[in-house]
Amino acid sequence: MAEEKNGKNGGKVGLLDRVKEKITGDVQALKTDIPTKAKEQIEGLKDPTKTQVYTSIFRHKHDETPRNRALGVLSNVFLHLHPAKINRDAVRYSYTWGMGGITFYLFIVLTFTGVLLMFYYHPTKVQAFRDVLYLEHDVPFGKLLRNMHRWAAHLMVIAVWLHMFRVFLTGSYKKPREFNWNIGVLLLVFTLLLSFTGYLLPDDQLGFWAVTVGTNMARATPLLGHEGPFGPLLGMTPYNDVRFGLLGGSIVDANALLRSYIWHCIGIPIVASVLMIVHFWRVRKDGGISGPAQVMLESEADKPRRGPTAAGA
Amino acid sequence: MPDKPVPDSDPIVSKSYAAHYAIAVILLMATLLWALWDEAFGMRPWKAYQHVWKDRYTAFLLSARSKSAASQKEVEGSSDYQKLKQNLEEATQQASPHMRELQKQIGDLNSKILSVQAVFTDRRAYVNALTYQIETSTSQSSKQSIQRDLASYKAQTATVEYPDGSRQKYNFEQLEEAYNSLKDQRAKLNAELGDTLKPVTQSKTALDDYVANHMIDLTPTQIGGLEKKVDELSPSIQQINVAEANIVDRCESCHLGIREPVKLTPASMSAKGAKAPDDYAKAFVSHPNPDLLQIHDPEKFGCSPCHQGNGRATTSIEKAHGNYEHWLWPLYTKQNFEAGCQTCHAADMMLISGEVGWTISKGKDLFRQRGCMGCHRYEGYDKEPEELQSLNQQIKTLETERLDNTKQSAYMMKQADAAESNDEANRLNDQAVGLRVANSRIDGRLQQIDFRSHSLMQDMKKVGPNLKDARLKLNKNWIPVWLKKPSEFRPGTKMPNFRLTDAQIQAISAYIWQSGLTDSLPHQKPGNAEHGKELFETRGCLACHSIGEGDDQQGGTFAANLTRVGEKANYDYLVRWIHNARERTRPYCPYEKKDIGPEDYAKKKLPYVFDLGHSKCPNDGHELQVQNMTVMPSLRLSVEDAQDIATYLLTQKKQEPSAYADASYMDDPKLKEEGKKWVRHYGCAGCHEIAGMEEEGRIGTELTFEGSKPIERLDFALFTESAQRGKEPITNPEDLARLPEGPAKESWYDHKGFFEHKLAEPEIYDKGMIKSETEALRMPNLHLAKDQVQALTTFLLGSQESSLPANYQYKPQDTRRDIQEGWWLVTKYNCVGCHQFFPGQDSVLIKMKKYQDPDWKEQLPPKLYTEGARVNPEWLRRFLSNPALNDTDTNRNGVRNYLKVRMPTFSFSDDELRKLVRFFQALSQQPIPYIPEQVPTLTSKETEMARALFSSTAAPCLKCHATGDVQHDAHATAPNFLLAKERLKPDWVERWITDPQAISPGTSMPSGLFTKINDHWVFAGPTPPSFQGYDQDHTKLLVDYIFQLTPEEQKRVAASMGRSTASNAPQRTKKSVTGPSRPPASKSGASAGGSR
Amino acid sequence: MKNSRLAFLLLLALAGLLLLAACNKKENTEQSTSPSAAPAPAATPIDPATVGSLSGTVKYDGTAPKPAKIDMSQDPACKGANENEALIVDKGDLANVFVYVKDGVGNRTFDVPKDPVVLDQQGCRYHPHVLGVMAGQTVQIKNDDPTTHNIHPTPKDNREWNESQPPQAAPLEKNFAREEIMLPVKCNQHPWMKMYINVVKSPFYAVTDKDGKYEIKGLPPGDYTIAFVHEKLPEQDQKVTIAPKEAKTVDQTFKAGGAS
Amino acid sequence: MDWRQLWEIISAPDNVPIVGLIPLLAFYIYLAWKQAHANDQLVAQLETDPAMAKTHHRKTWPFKPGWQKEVHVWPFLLRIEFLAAIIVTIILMVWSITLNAPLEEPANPNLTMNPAKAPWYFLGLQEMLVYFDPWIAGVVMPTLIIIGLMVIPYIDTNPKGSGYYTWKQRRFAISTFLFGFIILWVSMIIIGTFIRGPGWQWFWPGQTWDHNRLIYEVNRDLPDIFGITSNLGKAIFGLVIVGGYFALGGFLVYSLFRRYMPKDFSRMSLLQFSITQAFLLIMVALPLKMLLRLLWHIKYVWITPWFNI
Repeated sequence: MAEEKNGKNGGKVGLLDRVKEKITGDVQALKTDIPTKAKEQIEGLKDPTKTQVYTSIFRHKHDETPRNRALGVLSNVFLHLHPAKINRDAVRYSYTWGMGGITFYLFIVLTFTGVLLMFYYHPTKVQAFRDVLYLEHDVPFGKLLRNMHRWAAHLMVIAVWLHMFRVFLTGSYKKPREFNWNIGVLLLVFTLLLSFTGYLLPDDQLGFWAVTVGTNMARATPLLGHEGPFGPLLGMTPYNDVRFGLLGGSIVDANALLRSYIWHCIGIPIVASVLMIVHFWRVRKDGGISGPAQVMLESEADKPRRGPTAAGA
Repeated sequence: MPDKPVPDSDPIVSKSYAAHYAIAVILLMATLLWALWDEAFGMRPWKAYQHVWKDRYTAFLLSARSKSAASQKEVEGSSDYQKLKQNLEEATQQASPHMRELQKQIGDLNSKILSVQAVFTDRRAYVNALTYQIETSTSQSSKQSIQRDLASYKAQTATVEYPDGSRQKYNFEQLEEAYNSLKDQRAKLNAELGDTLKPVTQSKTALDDYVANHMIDLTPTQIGGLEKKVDELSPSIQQINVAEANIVDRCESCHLGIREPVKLTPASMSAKGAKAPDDYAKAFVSHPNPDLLQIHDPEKFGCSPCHQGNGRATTSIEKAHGNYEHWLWPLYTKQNFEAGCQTCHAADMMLISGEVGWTISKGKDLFRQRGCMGCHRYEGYDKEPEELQSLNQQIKTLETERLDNTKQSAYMMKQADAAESNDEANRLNDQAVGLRVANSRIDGRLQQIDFRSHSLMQDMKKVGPNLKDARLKLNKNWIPVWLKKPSEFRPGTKMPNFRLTDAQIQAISAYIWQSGLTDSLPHQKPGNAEHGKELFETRGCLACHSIGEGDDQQGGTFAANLTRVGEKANYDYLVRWIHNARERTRPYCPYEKKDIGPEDYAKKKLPYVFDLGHSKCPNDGHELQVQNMTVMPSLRLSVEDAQDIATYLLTQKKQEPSAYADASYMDDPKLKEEGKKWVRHYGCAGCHEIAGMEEEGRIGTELTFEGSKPIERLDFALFTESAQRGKEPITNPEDLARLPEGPAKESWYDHKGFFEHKLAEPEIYDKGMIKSETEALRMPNLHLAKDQVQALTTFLLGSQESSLPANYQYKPQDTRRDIQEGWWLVTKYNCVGCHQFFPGQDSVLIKMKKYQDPDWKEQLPPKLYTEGARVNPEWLRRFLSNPALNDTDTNRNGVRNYLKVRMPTFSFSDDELRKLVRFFQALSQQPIPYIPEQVPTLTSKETEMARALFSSTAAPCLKCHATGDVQHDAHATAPNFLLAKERLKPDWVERWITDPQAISPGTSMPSGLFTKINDHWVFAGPTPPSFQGYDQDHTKLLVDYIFQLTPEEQKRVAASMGRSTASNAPQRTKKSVTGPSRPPASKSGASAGGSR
Repeated sequence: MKNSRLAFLLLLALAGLLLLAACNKKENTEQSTSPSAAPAPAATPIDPATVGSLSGTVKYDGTAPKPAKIDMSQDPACKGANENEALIVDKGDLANVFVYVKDGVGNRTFDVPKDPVVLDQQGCRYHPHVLGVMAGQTVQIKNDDPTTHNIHPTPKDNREWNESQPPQAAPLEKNFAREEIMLPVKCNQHPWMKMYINVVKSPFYAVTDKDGKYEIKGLPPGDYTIAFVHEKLPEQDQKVTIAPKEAKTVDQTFKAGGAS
Repeated sequence: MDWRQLWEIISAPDNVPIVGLIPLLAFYIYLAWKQAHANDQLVAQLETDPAMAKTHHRKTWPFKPGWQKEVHVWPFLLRIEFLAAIIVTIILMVWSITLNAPLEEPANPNLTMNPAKAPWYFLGLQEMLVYFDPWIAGVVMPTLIIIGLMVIPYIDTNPKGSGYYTWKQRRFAISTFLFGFIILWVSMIIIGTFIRGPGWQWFWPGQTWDHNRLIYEVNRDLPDIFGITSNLGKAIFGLVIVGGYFALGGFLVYSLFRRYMPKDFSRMSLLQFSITQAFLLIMVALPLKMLLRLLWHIKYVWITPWFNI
């Protein structure tokens, strides 16, 4: 190798010199260019909101101009569930109780903790209980995770009820929100089902018997249950009735565990999410939240309602 | 609202939420921190334990180290150590010049190798690369050209510059050779170095070994190692994980000292200046029984299989110990921790370790001796009836098979006769013959089953006496009194209290009385009560029976207390019973389910004889039960002796038998039916033989897995709440005293609480309930003491369905199984009443007051520590089946006829004999079958020398050993040598005579007869000149002599020892009460020694 | 589970308390633990200037049966007269009674004498018949007979052993670690050969001679229980108080009939 | 009074939500009532003062003309939502740290829990099992509840009270809903949780849950009381009673509506009214059936070979 190099280099001295010259020029330029650029950079960083990165994320300023306040909501994928402006009294907690929002927030918490729990859980008869023990004893924050999931689920049920209670008391289901009320009723049912399907998953006595008691009622489904009215007449037995379909067997066993796991983690959440999207969308489309509206006098009851139905529309 | 003044600024727009947010965020942060803290510390209490452990253990080791250093200094001060040390120094000195030289050479070589290696590896890499190209090149021409390149490259020389500056040129082959030869040289030198250092390392090891062997505790170096380990301990969960058995135990996260090789007590682990050990100190102790850990390696067994608890949990003590509501396996309490043994050792009667004082063993024993299995099935207990049943089943199947075979073979032969070809006929005939042979095999099987049935019938025992004999043996009026409350009449009796009403008692007594046999017994002559008393106290009756009440009570608790036997027993029956308890009034045929009488025999014109040799039913040939189902053996007493003892026993009473109230209602036939109902209801047939109830099943629940029954299945009846809240339902002070930990103070809503209360007062769960007579709980009160309740509770707690894999269960198939089976027999027949099987285990006799006297101590039955190694198994079988070793002269001991205590005849079945012999052999690690060692025939000179030893004044063997000479044997205290040949194993005898105390501590045979000189056992006393130059073991010589001893030789030697017997025989005729009198002087024993 | 429930309740209560804005600080009521208990009082050294002594005579009340002669013809090597030594009474004086301080020395410990106590076998008898020795002290056992003996102690609380000692063999040296009174020693080959060793922890013991006399020296002042033990008779105890330098006489009488 | 038993029931981890639900409900009912009362007062005031009605902003909260009628969601609504999220998080975390989710023994099909209870939110239905056959309590009733809830917007023709709390303008609607939610749903849950002990027996709070308690109870069927024995007779009798209940009840509802809520009645179509009637009657039938059972131990009213009611 060394011999070769010598041989080649011999005739190329001129080229080398030319290269040398150019490099010297570049080095000179470097000395002046970089400090200038650095200065510019520092100047630019002084106002980070003007950087390209910043502006690409936040597409408007965050000063207190009405436009930007509105944009803050409208240009945010999460926040644009809300309108830009709402009825001034709708921010009052005493009216809304915030239960809808809390329910949604709990749903998010449950999704988050639930996904983490899924990392550690196998829906099999052998593993399930052990996994819960493992969660409790081994997984960092596992116990907290499980506790949060459990209690958030309970809280969510309560929050849903209170939400419905408030909606009824403020008459918010009335025209034009009839349909959204129905979506809400379905969401209530799915919330309960979510909670119920999760009950069995630790595979302990509590869940086992709660689910046994719960699904035993399905035996008595009219027409479709083997103990229900007309069920036997239709050929229903413990092995083909609706309960069998729910549990994947005639008793609460491995199949039931798997089924409730899948319903709990995939089936119901998807359906509920879809319904939730519809629910939120309809809230907007039906004119935002119903109130607090202006009180209506008896005399106005049978007349067409004066003015817009709600302040926000 | 409208009335309130309206503010000027819009409250919705102007209101600030800063404060709300501030508070909320602070709270949120606090919560997050709390969650973090909870995760890091709140749920990890073991961290604090590890922290404290580090401090305390380091302090402990520091003090241990100074102690250890002191004792090491002591060891180092010994002359042996100094000698070894000097050895080491010398060896080092000797080796060092050569060693240094070698080391230098190796160093030089190393650098040389390095310089060659640098060049060589570079060139080799290029060669390999070229070779690869040749191998993979596809065209022949390029192959050749590369080959040429390679050849020329190999031929090129390269310069190697050696470290000494010299240069050398090598081509590739030379280079390779140089490199290899240098390496060879280095290996050679290294080997040489090793050889040179050998003496040094050897003496170093010897020195280290010496220190290690002579320090009782750890050496400072070892302690230093521990210190380092503690120092390096970083907070982490200490976990044992056995995937195979799904064991995850983190107990050692807090119990850090469990496996430390030093003894840690709560006191030694307490903080400095602490008054009492705190929780930390209590948690840091080392395992109280490290030997157990040796055989149960925690890395395999973990902790929870024995102790239970929640091995995974680390969040709190309560959780980890499993002491919370929903954990099915809470930690066994201190009082019951041995329940854990049952997890794997359910099949063991005695825990193998050969240690005494195990609560669980006691529990098992109680379960058996108290007849619990009469009502409750328990896997492994009282299995004979079940086995018999399955044998009957087998017989049926085999008989059908045989019938089928006969038919089939007849059919085939018929076919063969009509076959078309000869081949076909032959084939069929062969098959037919095969079937006939199979039938003969079946016959063999059946025969074996018959033998087995015979054995099983013999082995089947009942805890209680045979009530078919009630009429023959009992004082009629006594029966109702006994049934009322058995412990009243006989404290400590096994017969429990069934809480019977008077009506029930009358009915039951009537049934028992009327269903009893009415055969007549031979009339017995009255005996001598005084002699009876002596026999009773010395023949060994007291190993099982006791006499006297309260503080006066002496003897064993295995069998009945006989203090008031005179009030209930019939003399004639008692004599028969003492003479041979197994003698039955009538044999029982399980097939016909009736007692066979003389009329049945007469029908077949057979003599009315039934015993183990005549056990076939005259009616149908089935196996008969010809013995009483009792474990009481025969002491081989003469009828006269039996009469004497019976006469004595009948004097044992507190009131006259006639003083009992008249109970003539027992003859009322109407009561009989009522009585039958109650006898059946209470399951009396579980423990007694009762006419008409031979086939009754058990009335109680199976207890094999009682400990793992869900708590909800244990019926606390009205006391669930009381149990949960720690209220004590038992009020009867007698029963209250049975609770091991006294009246409940805290919740007893657990298995332990349930069992303890049930055992202390079985009817407790009926309390407050309104139940009819037949519904009430039937379990009788067993009058257990505190420790007995505790032992049984431990046993029941451990009776769990194990989740461990099968290979964790202790179910050995080798000699260890023989040991297991043996213990079942040993406890069945109470061998431990007289014998000791391992040091520390006290027999009943050894603890009796009488045997504390040094003279009576010699009268104790032999210890069986090494019985299997001592005796020939074939001889042992013969001895066990006939301890008299004689068919006619049976009123004596076969081996030690100088003992007053009699080795009884248990009439073991063949099966049990087999098990016992195997047991003893296995216990001493002896192979089976035994092949006797060939004892060499001695030359006449050797015989002469051996005789000299045998009769030496320094070892006067025949002074103590029996010779068969009646007068000499009067004060013999050891067996006759003539038995040795048949009975003993020579190797054992040799070990025995060198140090008998090591084999049977406390034996009369002294140690120190031989000393070891130059690896040979040499007689310790003066030896005749003929021994000069004899360099064999003197012991061996003596043993060979003993094994060739003839009666004539023995007589000769005895005579030569100057103790011609008659003239010098001790003239002791005075009757002794304190000292044991010696056979054969039957009634007037000579007093031993000078004591009186 | 219960703990967490309790924690939850406590938390609720705590929240309530905070709401009430009660700011009374909780006093730490727990006292710091007092320094550890005083160490066990050290044994008071014995002041040789104040020690007293104890002596006396032990009597036997009643007529003792004449000691039975022992027939030693079983072993021709056993020469000389021998009689049963179980109860030796000479004019009412009882020999072979072991006298020792059973109680009262407190927790004092004493050095074990370096000199061995000698037990001699001569004429197929043990000399002495009753021996006192301190725990750990060497007992030197000699055999002066032309026959083999074996020495077989049958203790309750010490280790049992049994060693043969041929004629002219070197003396055996043994010791006993634990206190034990009237530890029987016998020879299996000569059943009449019996003696008793008494192992005690203090040096305050004596054996009565054939005149029934004993003396215990060097006793520091104090209250003591003195025990008189005879191999056949029930033990008798006496309480005495020794003043400084006092030479106290304590006599004791065994009643006949107590013999077994 | 068995305080320990009471404490055990109240502190069971899964019962804590119900314990929390009671004060929460009370608080929110109070909150709603307060606003309804204020609104009702405002309405009353405005009804009497038409002039004021024309100018008034018609809310109970203060308002000045210069104030914005609408406010920006950001930040005025979102700040409250975020705050709520933080507070919920805090509550949830504290709850989760201090109270562990229950985990009992591994499932054991051979060991029945006594009492075996459904999750707390279904206890109302489980309680109904006492009074009705499973097919009604477990299947028909939940279905009816869902359908009933869903038809509410379509049968409530009262245009008033939309978007604000009121009582006087919606007396019937609110009292019916409260009856359904509080009496028939929540209190049944509370009974199911706190009152029903082993064997699903009635234990008053503070009574010890005795597993051995036995209660003698003979339940009769209504036809039996009237001495009807034949199956056909029973079926016809039950049909008559049930039909009669619905016929008479329907008429009663009609007359009450006509008398007390003529305006609402006039606004309703026939379908709307008959659905209202039906659900109202079914709802009232529940406590009636419970009373029949609790007071007169009547098990079934209508017995047919296929089903019993």
